[in-house]
Amino acid sequence: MKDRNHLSNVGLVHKVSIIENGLIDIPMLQILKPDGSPHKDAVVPDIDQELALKIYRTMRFIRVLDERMVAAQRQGRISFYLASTGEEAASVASAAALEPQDMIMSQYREQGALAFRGYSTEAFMNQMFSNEKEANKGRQMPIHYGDKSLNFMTISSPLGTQIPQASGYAYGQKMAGEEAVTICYFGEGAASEGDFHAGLNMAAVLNCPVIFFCRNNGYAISTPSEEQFAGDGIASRGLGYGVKTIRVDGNDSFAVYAATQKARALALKENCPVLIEAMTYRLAAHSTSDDPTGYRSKEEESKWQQKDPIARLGAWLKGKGWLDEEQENKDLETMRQEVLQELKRVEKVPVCKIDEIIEDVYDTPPWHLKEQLSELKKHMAKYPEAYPKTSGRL
Amino acid sequence: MKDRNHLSNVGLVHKVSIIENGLIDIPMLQILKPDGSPHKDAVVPDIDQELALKIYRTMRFIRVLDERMVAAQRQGRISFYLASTGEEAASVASAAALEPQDMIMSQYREQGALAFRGYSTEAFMNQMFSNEKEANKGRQMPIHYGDKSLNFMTISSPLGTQIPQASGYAYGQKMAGEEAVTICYFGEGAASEGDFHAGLNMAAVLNCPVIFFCRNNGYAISTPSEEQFAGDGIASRGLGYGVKTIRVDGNDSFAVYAATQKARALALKENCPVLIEAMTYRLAAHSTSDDPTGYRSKEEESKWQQKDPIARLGAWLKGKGWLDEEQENKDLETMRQEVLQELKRVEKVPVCKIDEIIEDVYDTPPWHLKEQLSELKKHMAKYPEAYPKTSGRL
Amino acid sequence: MAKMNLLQAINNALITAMEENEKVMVFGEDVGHFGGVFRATSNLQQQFGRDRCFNTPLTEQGIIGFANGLASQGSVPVAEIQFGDYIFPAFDQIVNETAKWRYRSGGQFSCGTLTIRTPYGGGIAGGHYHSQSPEAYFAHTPGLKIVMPRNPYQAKGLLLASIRDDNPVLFMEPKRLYRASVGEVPEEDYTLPLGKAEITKSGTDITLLAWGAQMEVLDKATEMAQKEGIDAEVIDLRSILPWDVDTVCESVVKTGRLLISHEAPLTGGFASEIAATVQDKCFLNLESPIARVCGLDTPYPLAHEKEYMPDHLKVFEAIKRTVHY
Amino acid sequence: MAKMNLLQAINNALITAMEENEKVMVFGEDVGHFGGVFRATSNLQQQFGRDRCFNTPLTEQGIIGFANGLASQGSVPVAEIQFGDYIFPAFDQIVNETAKWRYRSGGQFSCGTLTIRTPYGGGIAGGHYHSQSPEAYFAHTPGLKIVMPRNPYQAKGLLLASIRDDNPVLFMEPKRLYRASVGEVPEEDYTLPLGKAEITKSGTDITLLAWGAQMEVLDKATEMAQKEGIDAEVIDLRSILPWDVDTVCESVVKTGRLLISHEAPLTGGFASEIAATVQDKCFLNLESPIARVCGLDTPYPLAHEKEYMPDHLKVFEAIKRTVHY
Ligand SMILES: Cc1ncc(C[n+]2csc(CCOP(=O)(O)OP(=O)(O)O)c2C)c(N)n1
Ligand SMILES: Cc1ncc(C[n+]2csc(CCOP(=O)(O)OP(=O)(O)O)c2C)c(N)n1
Ligand SMILES: [Mg+2]
Ligand SMILES: [Mg+2]
Repeated sequence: MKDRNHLSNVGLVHKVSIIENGLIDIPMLQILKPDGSPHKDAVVPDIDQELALKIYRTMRFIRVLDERMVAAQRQGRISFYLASTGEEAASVASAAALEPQDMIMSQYREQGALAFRGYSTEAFMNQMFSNEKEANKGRQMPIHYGDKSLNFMTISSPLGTQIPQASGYAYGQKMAGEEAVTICYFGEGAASEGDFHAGLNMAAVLNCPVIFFCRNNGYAISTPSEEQFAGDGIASRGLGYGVKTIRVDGNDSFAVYAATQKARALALKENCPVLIEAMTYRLAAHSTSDDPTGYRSKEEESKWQQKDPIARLGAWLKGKGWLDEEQENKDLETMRQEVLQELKRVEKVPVCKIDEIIEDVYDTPPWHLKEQLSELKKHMAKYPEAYPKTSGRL
Repeated sequence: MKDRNHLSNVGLVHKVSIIENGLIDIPMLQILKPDGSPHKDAVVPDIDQELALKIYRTMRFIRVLDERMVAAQRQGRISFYLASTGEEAASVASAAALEPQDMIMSQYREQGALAFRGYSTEAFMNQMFSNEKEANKGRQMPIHYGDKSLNFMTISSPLGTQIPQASGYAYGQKMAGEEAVTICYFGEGAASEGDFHAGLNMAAVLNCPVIFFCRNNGYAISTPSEEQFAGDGIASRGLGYGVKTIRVDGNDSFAVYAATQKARALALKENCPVLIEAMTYRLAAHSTSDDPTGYRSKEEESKWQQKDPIARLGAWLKGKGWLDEEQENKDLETMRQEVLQELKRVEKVPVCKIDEIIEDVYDTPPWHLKEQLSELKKHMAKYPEAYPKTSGRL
Repeated sequence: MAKMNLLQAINNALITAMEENEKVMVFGEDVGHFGGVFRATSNLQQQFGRDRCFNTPLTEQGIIGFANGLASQGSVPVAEIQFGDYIFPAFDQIVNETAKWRYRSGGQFSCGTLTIRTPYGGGIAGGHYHSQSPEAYFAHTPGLKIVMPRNPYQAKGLLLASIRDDNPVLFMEPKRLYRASVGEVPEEDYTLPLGKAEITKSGTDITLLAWGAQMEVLDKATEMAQKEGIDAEVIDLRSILPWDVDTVCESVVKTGRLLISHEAPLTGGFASEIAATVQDKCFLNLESPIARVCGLDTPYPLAHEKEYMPDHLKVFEAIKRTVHY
Repeated sequence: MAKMNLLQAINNALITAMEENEKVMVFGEDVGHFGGVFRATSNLQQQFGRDRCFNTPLTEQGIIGFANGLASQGSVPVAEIQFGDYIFPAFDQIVNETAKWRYRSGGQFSCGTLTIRTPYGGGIAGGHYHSQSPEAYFAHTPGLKIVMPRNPYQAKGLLLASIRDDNPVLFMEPKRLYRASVGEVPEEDYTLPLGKAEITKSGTDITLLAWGAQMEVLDKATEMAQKEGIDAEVIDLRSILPWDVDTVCESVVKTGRLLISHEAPLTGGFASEIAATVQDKCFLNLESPIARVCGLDTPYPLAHEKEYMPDHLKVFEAIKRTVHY
């Protein structure tokens, strides 16, 4: 047993001295200015044309998808949607800095990360329509993506729960000797949950190679961040956990990329968690169930429209001569068409057969679930018109 | 609707910059050196002889009580006890800086605060023996004190739960216009619970006049603090919440007193929470169910024995000429006698009548509880010897 | 009297309570300026100020912890949990703290003034986490009261009674009916009794028992059964804890048959407690087994929501099985 | 075979599992170097290293959140919650996450490898917060298995089966018996089936059903009843979820009578589910109401612990009432 002295490194004062806000300054990493030109002393990350364009196009795709799905919800074709407009760089550019074997555990506004990994338009549509082709069998609401083949953990609604889970997942990766980390996305609102505290503290103490990526977009539904916390954002909490922390401009793809790349390297090399706070703004409504005019002004929104992450990277790409504007506009049209076509095609795909209702509760359905299913099927056979989605395939 | 810009105060960097441990230094307030002499540049708080002696004597009383009750548990006279040896200054001197109208919500190792408030030896014994004279009617284990007349909230075992509760209590005091604060005690172990995070964050956002007083005594049962957190103690978390924070030497009564006095003034004046981290050491076993030789060395313990808070204040008092050693030794003997006599007397007091078993579940017992009680009493009347503590008084 | 939907009735009850007693405070996620994601707290902040109606940070354990402390101090908190599915992070604060506060302190302190409001239930395409009916999870907890209204009139009267009752009350609102259920509600103050069931239709052949949104389903099934000559007695339990055993048993003694229906999964649902109690108290009166028509023992499945729900057809079939046993 | 107490049997099962599979990891508050406050994990850190047996920070929601993630990654976590009374901060992680993980992902991911161990129950002068029996709180949750052993032999066999089962298992240990219950336990590897009850004594007059520490109480009452000429059949349910309806109903068909006993409060306890199911399935066989002998509907009271408990005398009286109905 080694002797401990938990005071050994503490300095002394002899008058009451108060530690408070403003004592430290947590600056924000910005590489590209809002106009797309790099800061003079900035180090632009080593990104080749292919990757830069993949980031850019994924962001554009997501914006197209978001617009289209919000419209589809208004038309009553899907029940719910949640857009990430204005925050595309945070999820796309961070995912770009990862390797495919890294696990992604996300909140729900990180469709960009998923698209970057290769989730197809068809897969998006299958999920949105909860149909039988969806990998999660349509059991959750739209936007609760999940794809094992892409190392993207199925999303669950209760906020913050994925944070300690990510610590555990990363611990398992480390124990298995994998060259992989876990990235965990969450909002600044979710960071108020007790699970946030548990997850960061455990990751620090148990040396888990996990990247905690907070999208601080200023709002949790209607609640502005100043009614969410009184400290200096989420980054200022990192110190309290002894977790290395980086704050970035979440609307700057290069800052996000550079920070995530650095975080991944640190996490792997030192077996430690890293916290990234990406400062951004939720330009979209919280979801299709929300109307932000009840809690914020158009002026505020328009200020942030000027910091658009897609335009910023686009300007840089143009400056670099990597972007053919005409071609891009054609591509955009193609994307729109593709989304629309897939939507139309997929909305006809049926939901799973009713037999699936008792699958995956356990590894195999126990007797009581089989009994419940067989009673249900008998009942449905009696009233087929009442259960039109499934009664034709009993 | 006022426009918000949650980035307005953030500075920029253009290279990845990492915020990490060591970036800030949270020093510890110490007024008296371990030998009892004040530091040269220290401001000794304005404490008169009466108050200084009251702090001293309360600490001595608690040590006597702790020793006696641990022995009583070994003899099988009580089922459980939990001593605060070595940590007396943290609870006694902090309570001394409060006003009687301030609410105390404690963890379980703050018998010093309770004694300072005037909880009698008899009351301690009633609680320990769970008898009918105890204010809480003997429903919880020994050491779960509570006394409304002393503004000392009844303790509950689940750790950390009192932290957000204290925020709420303080909010209520503020709304009622009371010149009062709430103090909330907890250990560095309990500070890992999600409730800690919730409580501090809510107090900061909702402007609650509450003092969060953490006794960092190095252990949570067998778990040393380096397996509890990786940051710089609990104080370093204050910044993350935007909560004013003071770290003190928990074995220095004057430092604890001065910090708490300052915290109370701030909390009242600015309607804000204040976090105090008192650095101390649990010289006692965790409880009578614990044996620390399984997880720490005698050497480590003896180092801390030399920092004894009672001896430190005693030395200062002697230096000041306020302490008559002979008299004190007599007083100590009197205390011992009193504790022993009360113990002997109180262990004969019966537990509550069985009718109390259904009281206080609701404001008045509903029909089903009355039914359950009447069946129970019939049963007990049939087997009186099986329920010896209550069957004689049906 | 005014026509109100269920949300308006709740909003009206909150205004009534806040006007009457300045110690009443309403808080939770998004309940402040915005008036809650369902708008149940609309205009309260505007009318009563930010101190008495406010947003909290996003932490259910914190909301209830804070509310417990506030209640024990003597204020009258009405805390909102945005969805019943998100009440579980507060489970410890409710089950170990709220419920045991008075008992553990020998009656010195209590959380009696606390009311927790939360929307529950399915039928809104909400899937796993916007559809649960968690009442049974709490009904195993002495010290709590649990109340679930079926329509706007009941909602106002029961909510006002809950806020004024000196015991902590979990008030669960059928969100499917928030806008769908509209009815006449007195604008003046009134309360309805806690712990009392209500016979909404008398009958002789079978007793049908449910609460909250499920009452609509019973009504439909009752009509279908009536057409087949089965005359059901229908009871709204209203209070799940403590529950009104007398009214239920009196009815069963009369009809000889009992069917209970809830959306929550069958196993361990509150129907089990009722069935266990009634088979004991009415053993000699029962002419057929007590039937339970409930959700399946699975998480709440979005794509198969219709099939999952204990709808009027399932209830109707079970009525026939029970009557023709 | 070796004589072991219940703690030793559990320790032995953990060693067996950790030796067999290096993915098995054991963690929780104080379980590392110290071996747990009850010493169930003694020497595991010494034998298997700090990476596979470790202390966690003091956060139950964190422990289970971490364990969920670890399980979904493919490791085999055995997480300890120090007392059953302190499992509630993890309620959300267990009920909303662990239990629904497989279903919500269409079987792509799961927490099947997770086992949660926790001591439960009273009779140790523990009062409110070291005595609870929270099994019913979890039994309303599809996706979980719940297992409760009655003695060392059962504990080892059931714990090994739980760790290897590809479903999350809540394994609740009767702490009153940790040292008190001693018996022969094979040193080699063996498992006992999950989901299967065990008839520990056959009889003809009444079926007595319990689990965990309450089996001792049934045994005592059975002996008393025997002296009065009542021949009881005694069943240890062992698995609370999913539970073995067939074994219980077959017995009730034979005896015509059922008594269920648990320490947890009566209302909403798991006996209610069993009674509700059995009255349905065995309606025509029951000769008297199903009896429940349970804790009172109060928090667990220290000073009146003896009076509160469903002891052998209460069970004995209820047996007589049921048989002579
Ligand atoms: C435990 C829990 N409580 C409440 C909710 C309801 N809810 C869904 S999203 C949301 C706001 C989240 O805000 P934030 O974390 O900042 O993410 P953002 O929406 O801004 O991306 C709330 C309160 C939930 N899903 N889970
Ligand atoms: C929610 C909860 N989890 C676990 C426990 C068991 N337990 C009691 S005391 C303790 C250690 C507390 O350590 P700390 O907060 O540092 O206080 P100290 O004992 O050092 O004063 C633990 C784990 C509990 N009481 N409540
Ligand atoms: Mg946000
Ligand atoms: Mg400690």
